[in-house]
Amino acid sequence: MWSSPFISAPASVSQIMLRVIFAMVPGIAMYVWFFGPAILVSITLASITALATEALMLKLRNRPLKPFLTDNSALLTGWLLALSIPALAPWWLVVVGTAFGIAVAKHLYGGLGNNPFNPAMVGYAVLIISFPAHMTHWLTPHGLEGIVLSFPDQLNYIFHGILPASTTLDALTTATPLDTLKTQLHLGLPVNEIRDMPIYGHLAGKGTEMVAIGFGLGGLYMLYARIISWHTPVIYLGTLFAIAGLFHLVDPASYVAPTFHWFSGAAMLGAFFIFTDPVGGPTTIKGRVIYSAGAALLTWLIRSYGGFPDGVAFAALLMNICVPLIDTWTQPKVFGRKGDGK
Amino acid sequence: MTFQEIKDIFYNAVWKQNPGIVQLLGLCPLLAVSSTVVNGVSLGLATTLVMTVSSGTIAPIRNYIPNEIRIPVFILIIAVLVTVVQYLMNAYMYGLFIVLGIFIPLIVTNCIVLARVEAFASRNAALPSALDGMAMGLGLTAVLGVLGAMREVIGKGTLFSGIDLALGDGAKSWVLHVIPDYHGFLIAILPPGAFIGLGLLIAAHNWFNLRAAARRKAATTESAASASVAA
Amino acid sequence: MKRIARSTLQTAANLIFFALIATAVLSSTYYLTRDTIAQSVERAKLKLVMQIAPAELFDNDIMRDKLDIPASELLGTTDTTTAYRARLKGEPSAVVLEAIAPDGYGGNISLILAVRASGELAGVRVVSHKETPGLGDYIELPKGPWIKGFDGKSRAAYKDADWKVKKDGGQFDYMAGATITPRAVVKAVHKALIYFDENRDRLFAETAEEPEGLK
Amino acid sequence: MRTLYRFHGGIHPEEHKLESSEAPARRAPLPKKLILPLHQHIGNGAKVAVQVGDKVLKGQMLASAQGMISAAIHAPTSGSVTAIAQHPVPHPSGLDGLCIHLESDGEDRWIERAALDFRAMPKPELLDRLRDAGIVGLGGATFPTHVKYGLPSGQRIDTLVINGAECEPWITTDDRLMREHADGIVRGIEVLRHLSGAGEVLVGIEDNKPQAITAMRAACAGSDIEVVAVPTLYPSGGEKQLIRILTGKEVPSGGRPTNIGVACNNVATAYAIHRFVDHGEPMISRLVTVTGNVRTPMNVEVLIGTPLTEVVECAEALPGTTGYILGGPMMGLEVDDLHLPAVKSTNCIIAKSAQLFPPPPPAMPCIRCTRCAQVCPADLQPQELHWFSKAKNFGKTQEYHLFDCIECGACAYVCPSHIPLVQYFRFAKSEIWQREHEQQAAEIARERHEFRMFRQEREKQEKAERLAQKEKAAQAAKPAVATPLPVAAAANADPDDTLQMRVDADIARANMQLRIDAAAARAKEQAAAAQPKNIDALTPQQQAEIAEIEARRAKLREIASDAGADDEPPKQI
Amino acid sequence: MISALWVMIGISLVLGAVLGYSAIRFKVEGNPLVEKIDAVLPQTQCGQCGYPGCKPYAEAIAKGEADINLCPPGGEEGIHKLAELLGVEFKPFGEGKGPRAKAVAFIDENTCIGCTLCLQACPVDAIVGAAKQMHTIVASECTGCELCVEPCPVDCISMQAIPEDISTWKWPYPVFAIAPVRNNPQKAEAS
Repeated sequence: MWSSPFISAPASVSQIMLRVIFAMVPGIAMYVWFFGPAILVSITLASITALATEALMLKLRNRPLKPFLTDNSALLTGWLLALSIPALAPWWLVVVGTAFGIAVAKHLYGGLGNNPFNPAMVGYAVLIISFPAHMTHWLTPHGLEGIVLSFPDQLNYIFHGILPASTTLDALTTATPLDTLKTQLHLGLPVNEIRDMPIYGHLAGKGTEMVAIGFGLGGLYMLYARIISWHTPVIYLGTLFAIAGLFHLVDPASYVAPTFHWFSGAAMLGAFFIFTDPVGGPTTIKGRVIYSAGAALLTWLIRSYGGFPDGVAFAALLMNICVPLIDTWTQPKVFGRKGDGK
Repeated sequence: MTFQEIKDIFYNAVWKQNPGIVQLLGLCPLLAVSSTVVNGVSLGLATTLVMTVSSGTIAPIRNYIPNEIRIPVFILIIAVLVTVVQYLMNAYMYGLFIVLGIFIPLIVTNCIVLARVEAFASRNAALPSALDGMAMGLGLTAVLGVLGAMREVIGKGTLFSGIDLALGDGAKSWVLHVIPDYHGFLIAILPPGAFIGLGLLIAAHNWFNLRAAARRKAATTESAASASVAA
Repeated sequence: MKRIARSTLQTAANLIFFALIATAVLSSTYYLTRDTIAQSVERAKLKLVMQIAPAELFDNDIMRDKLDIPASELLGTTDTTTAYRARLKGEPSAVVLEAIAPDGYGGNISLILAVRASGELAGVRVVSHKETPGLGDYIELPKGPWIKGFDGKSRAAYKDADWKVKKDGGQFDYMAGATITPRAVVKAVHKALIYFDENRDRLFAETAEEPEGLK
Repeated sequence: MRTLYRFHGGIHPEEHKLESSEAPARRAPLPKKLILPLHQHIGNGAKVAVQVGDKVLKGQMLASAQGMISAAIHAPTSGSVTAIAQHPVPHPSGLDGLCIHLESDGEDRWIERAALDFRAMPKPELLDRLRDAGIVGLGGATFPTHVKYGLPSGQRIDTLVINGAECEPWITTDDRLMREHADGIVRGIEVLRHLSGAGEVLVGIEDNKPQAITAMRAACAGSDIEVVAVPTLYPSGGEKQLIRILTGKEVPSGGRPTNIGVACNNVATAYAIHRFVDHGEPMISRLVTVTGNVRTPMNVEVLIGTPLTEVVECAEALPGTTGYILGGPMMGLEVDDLHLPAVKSTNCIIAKSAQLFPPPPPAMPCIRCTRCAQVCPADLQPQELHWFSKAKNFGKTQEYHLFDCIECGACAYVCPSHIPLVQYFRFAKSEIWQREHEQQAAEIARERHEFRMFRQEREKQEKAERLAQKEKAAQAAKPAVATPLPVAAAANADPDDTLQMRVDADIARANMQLRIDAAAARAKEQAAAAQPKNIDALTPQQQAEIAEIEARRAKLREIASDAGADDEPPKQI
Repeated sequence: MISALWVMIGISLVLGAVLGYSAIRFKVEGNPLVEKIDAVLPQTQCGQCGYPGCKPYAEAIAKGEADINLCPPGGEEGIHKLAELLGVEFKPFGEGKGPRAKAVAFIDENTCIGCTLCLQACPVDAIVGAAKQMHTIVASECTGCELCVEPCPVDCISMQAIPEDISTWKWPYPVFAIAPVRNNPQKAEAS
């Protein structure tokens, strides 16, 4: 006995997730172009770990493997996490972060659809809290002073922690543009002088700005394919621009331009891929507006005043907590009822 | 008191109504000081001492305390005991006193102490009350110890670190390095690790209970089945 | 009405009775443990001092031979602090100073350092800090041996320009990814040594009656 | 051009209308046997007005309307009543309902028919005539038409909306009807306009039916009836949605269109009214679309009560048919076998096949994507309703306005996790209804119990007084007590009181008597137990006996409830 | 020491006075909780809980004397509601104490001797009849409490399950297509 309707639109969870993964490709391509192929190793590692952890947890929780392993949600988590951490991270860092995200943040809360927090962001938060030192080893973009490792050398470092004798980790890696900005501001340098440093490009960091643009392009594809609604990215980027712009206008020496905020760190990735995650996000349109605006405010606050260089992951987690409340507060008017729901 | 009564009190306190993972009373110290076994167990023992003495003190005088000022008097007695413990630790376990810091005076507001006084000691005789207080305290200590061990091993790869603070410098060599050359998994030591660890302990407790219930059920149906076969 | 008044007074009297007993118990414990507590506090402090000023450096009662030091820009302090003087056979051998590095990643880093009479560092320890756990906290002793790198260093051995982390062209090590914290500590220690040089004589002055004289 | 309004959401499922909409409607062959469920409409079931064995003529009333919201049932052809018995009816439960079984005599002989001069008639009488003609809404809900227009004083209707949207995929009955009988529909609309007194009449037709729009416009030429093409968007044919599209007004939650001065009827209902008013024919047939996995999809005019097997035969189901959907694929119900009669709400039969209706993929957990909320025409949050229904948190489902759900299925249609959302909502709704019913029953039980306690207290006092009196007049009261009175007589007085009084007085002696009786009864029972008990095959005598007992019991019940009504505290049911 | 003493005495005086005053002044008579509990109970008045009716059971629960899992007609849902109302944890029915299918009492009129014992047992006056007259049950008022079954000396009262018909039919709970691989791991383990 099955209830109507007997037809359904040709959409599935698995296909939606796959399209989101597909939308990450331009950003990853930029990443490889500017920073070398190490990121592909992380993504592969994260994918394998994600699927293995998912399978293990499903087994432990007595759930069928096939429908959940093919829903691509674990894969998406793995990719997001790999993109959030330094490409030259040791293998165990990727594995620990992904496994924690899937096992604890996803399955201990009930698996697909029930996790209040974005598993990838939880994985990221755990890593940056537990292994902050490893999380600062960001690759220097090509074309900048410093040495570029060959792919086998990169593999050797990722899996064995061994660097060629001629180089040190310090020569290979650098602080992110956001981190550099923060430390230099801390030392009392004005923004315009900091921006003249070699790691910065036209919009934000050299290389990283192009990666952000790549993610933005992927986001536009998702908007076009109606996988995400426009509210989240537009409100998020808009609010970030407004707050950063306001402070930049008032005190341009201490506050960096809003475009810098857009194209550095995980802002673009967040706007299109993290804050649009339906599972941890609000369900109402009004709720999404509040959620995105709040996330933007938190991102800016953490970047400007917080203890960590980037604030996207923490903004996502903090806003995730507020979702039930936001949803309760923003229930829309129902057909045939007055605004107050009576 | 019969042996069975004593057994019931302990079973109730340590497993069935464990203050740490069933009643979830005393979360504040549970989450804050369980970063190592030594910290956890020390605070647990301090709490046990307070609970044993407060329950044991209040039970014999319960009939003389007017109902209106029951709670203030209970709190007064508990506060006095805690302050005494605080003085003693300050004097004889200074290192530990510094580490545990604010959490020793906070035993006063630990719900489990007042809860047992109110729920058990104000209705029972002195001996069972003291036993109940002690058992409850030990139940909490056990959870603090297990949680501390989990967090310490995962977070630092050691066990019993800081034991010299409680037992003097001679005990320094007792620290176990469970995982040598450990990177450290900092989140286990930090507050989030306490929440995750506690959650896992509660889950394990529930899982044991469910499995025991299922076993019991299976056993009864099986015995019934075998009985019918025999018949 | 009368009933209410009676109940009010009676309850108050009851509570006072219990309060009296409680106060009695508390005060007796207090008096019993007072001395032991004072001893424990002192012993703990001595233990800390002895970490950086080893026992062979002094034979005086170092905890009694103290000197109040007013707030100083070079030490980074904003309040009066205490310096302890170590003497060997009556001769000044070292002084224990408190210093604050104000520009750590997470704010102030409190340091305690012992300077030998020769101007050489006997040792430096971090007393408290709010650096990122796992990243900047290797300045703390059990987390890393970095702080021991100051042992034996002096302004005589390193020029002022060498008192920097290697990344900035100085002589001091640091961990990749966390330069702010060591940078702050090195700077603070360097300034404390300058302070020591400027105030050397007054620090070792026999009497401690005139701390105002130290500027 | 009229300004059209939008309702929130909506979907564009594949239409599949062309299969059946192009061929003219045919008449199904006269069936041998017809099954007429008494409950074919919203409200109370009809009350049987014939007896088994009666010969009836086509159009003769078989069952009359019962209560306010109800409608009559008529014989769709001439023949004889062979049984009044349970028979499977089209209902999601698959359970039986009471039906009149009619055997056709093949003559199809009408009763006398006459056209009505509806304008000359007082309105209440016209409404009664509609009720007795069994006219109910044919749009799907089968709401008795006369009820819509029996307005409480103070309410008036400004706009009459005629629903020709027919938004569900596959179904084309209204399309065919409008193309073939536009004039008749317009005649029916005139009757409805007369009944409603509306100044404005709007016919809403989805723009995927251009021929129907043309036909209706032609038929309306010269009148001020406006035929409006509305954008094709499921569920624009929902009453509330169509009213919103055409007038911009929202029917208040829990209310009816008349609350905002609008009345709404389906084109097929208008046509049925025309058949009745102009030809004297009650509602005995309707158009049914037979489509899906069949050789010749088409529309068939079917007598009510025709077994669905015979309806499908007209179009010939093809091999590979795995089942049938009654109604549209969005809101219809699935049946495995077709031994069900066509009823007034049967608008479509779709033969399912694995190609046309692939089985739903396994349901995955909700990922909160809110595609459902985006398409919900009632502005609900189906995902919230789903979680609460799933958790059986029914209070919360009501807080989130579960009962504003029209079960259109748009949410489940778009769900990427393929969650049977509508079934969750239907489950929650029926659970809530049952709970409300139980709550009311508990309330009544409490009142009855409290009254009983009060009564016992009162009797205790009265008994004490009476005992005192009895002391004085020692033997006088005894015979009166000793003679048991029939229940009816007792009930005329304060029944509970006298009853109890007697009971108390009788107790001692009754107890004595009891033992004797009990022994006798047990003996009897033992004897009965010795014989094989057989309740499946009863002799006619036994059956008659049972019927007799039942009748007696019914009478008793009537008496009891009448009597009970006097001394019970007022209550609401 | 002296100042500590004065502080303690002062605090005790004030607090004691306030408490002593409030104890008399704000005393609450009656117990509104009983009404709330009673509203949750199904009002079958069946006494299966061991108390003579729903109200007494409600009072016992309010006093903390009775458990919340003693009311079979209320079902598990009833326990959940009580648990929520009282802020305690859900407690399942004891072994074999669960709710039975909904039923109404039915009197076999051939056997009934009109003793009226069932009339007195019925807590909601749902049985009509008089002495020596056949009794019958008003099915719509019967709460299915079974209290009339026991007193009948000739065992003529039976409980008849209420059959499902179209008006009482409920939509089933959708069966989640993704079911656990094993329905009952424990059972599988045990066998």
